[in-house]
Amino acid sequence: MSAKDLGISVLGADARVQIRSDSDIVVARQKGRAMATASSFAPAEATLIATAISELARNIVLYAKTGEVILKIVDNGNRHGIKIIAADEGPGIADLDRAMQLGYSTSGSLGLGLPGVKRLMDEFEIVSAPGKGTRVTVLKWRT
Amino acid sequence: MSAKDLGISVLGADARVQIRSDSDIVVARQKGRAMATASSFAPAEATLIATAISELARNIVLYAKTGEVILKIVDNGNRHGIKIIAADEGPGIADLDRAMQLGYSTSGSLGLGLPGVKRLMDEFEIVSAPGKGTRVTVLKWRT
Amino acid sequence: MEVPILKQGEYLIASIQSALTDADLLQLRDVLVEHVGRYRSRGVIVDVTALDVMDSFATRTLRDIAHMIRLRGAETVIVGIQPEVAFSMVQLGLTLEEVVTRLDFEEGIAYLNSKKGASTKLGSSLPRRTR
Amino acid sequence: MEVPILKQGEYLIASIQSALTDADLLQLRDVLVEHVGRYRSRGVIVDVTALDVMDSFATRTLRDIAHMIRLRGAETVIVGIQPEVAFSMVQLGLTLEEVVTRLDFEEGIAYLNSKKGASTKLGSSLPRRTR
Ligand SMILES: Nc1ncnc2c1ncn2[C@@H]1O[C@H](COP(=O)(O)OP(=O)(O)O)[C@@H](O)[C@H]1O
Ligand SMILES: Nc1ncnc2c1ncn2[C@@H]1O[C@H](COP(=O)(O)OP(=O)(O)O)[C@@H](O)[C@H]1O
Repeated sequence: MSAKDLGISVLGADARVQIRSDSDIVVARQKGRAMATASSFAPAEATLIATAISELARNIVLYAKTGEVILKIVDNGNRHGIKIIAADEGPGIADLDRAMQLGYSTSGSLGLGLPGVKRLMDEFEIVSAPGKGTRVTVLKWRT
Repeated sequence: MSAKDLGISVLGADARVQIRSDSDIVVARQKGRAMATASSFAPAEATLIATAISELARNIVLYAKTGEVILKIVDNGNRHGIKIIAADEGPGIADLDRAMQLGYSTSGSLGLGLPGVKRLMDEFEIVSAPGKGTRVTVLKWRT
Repeated sequence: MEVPILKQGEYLIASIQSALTDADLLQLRDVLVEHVGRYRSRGVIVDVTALDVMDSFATRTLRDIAHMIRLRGAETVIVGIQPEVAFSMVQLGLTLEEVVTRLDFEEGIAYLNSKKGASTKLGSSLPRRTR
Repeated sequence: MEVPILKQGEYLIASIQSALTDADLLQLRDVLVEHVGRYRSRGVIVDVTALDVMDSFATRTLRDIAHMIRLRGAETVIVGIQPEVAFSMVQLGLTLEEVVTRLDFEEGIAYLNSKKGASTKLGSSLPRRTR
């Protein structure tokens, strides 16, 4: 589903952050916070957004090594939102249901990342196939 | 997947430790620490390796009575690692997902062994079938 | 981004000054655990006021720090978790169970002081920077 | 590998000298619990500085020792957990909750002394080996 199908238009330029190492995680989440703050998101919302970006970008570093985070300010006619796309061409996820389970982790970490990000955001979509990479798209509306 | 498939070559001789009793657990973990130290692993990493060997070897004694621990120093072209194989021909594990769960134990012990070893190591593989025994293969890269 | 660690009497104070990478957090863990032994510290305060997010990695590392320091015989208090940060932690499902948290630096010091006998009070000397 | 246990005043001191098998650890547990009764000890220090690993079995046994000794009316302090060992314990998910830990032998003695009235100080006599 593209932004156009939803009647959402993109405001301003996208930000793209290449993710290659743990310092790029910080760059991506700080960029997301700055964009959210510039679009008048409340501080608590901006922190939620930065935290979600941090989780998604870390999954790229951990599981796919490299990828990118794309950030867009969007508008659906009556409100603003921020859209975050975390995309990689890594190994992909074979069992998506399981990956979304609380506490499930293939790396021995907490396994709270994906279900937690879903809880933090208003919309959540994940597309992944083994060998084809992973693309997580999330959206948070400004309240 | 064999070491060859991964482009990993084995350096030097393997060490094999037969596991028959609790004193063999100590022999195996001390051998592992010595090999790690000789390959310039940091003390903290050598301790992680010895601890993982201790957990895997104890599972052999507890659940399969006898088996062996094989230790190899490996190289993937740009770094060294240590590979640990704990193999037995004991009763095997019927439900592997469950055995990997934190706190699951059929012997009333802590049930932290397998998930903990997975967290300690960089790569973890377990192959097991009821009546056919269990083989756990783990790898730790030198940082 | 190195985290400055100050020695103040029997305590160590790590005051995070900015966003930290995962590697920075692991380094903070290792240095604190080593310093607790070297300086025979009784308590450690980690001030996270300036930390931008507490995601799952940061939360896990802070919990590991507290547990490792406890195994070395000292207490850890995490201070300065901001309201927005607490909110996002709760939303993510992250808790810092078994880890002592206090509002701010003063409350953290008060907690550590309350854990030891009334006899040995925090000295009035200035904190010394250890790294 | 038998662990020597020294009697020092009201305390017992078990100083692990090397790697221990599971059977050695269980024997240490049984002997300590028995000695606490025989010598009417008030406190026990288990020094694990020389222990090579603290895996799930060792951690559980040390926790059991502390709990059993507590039921016999005495206190246990585990001292000497090294930074690498603390790290591997935390990575494995092992904590020694409800067990008192201190940096080293001196801190362990200080803890035990602090738990009893100021009246009964550690004697100046040399420790006696009990086994
Ligand atoms: N970008 C990705 N590429 C491949 N696998 C992933 C990716 N993101 C997540 N996963 C898989 O989904 C699992 C759950 O992820 P998550 O909930 O973030 O927990 P954690 O990262 O703590 O394991 C991971 O353990 C991993 O197997
Ligand atoms: N080598 C083995 N052979 C058969 N069963 C095993 C083996 N290793 C582990 N298991 C099974 O997996 C369970 C979980 O193992 P682990 O996580 O090490 O915990 P614990 O050993 O404390 O029970 C064990 O309780 C046992 O049922």
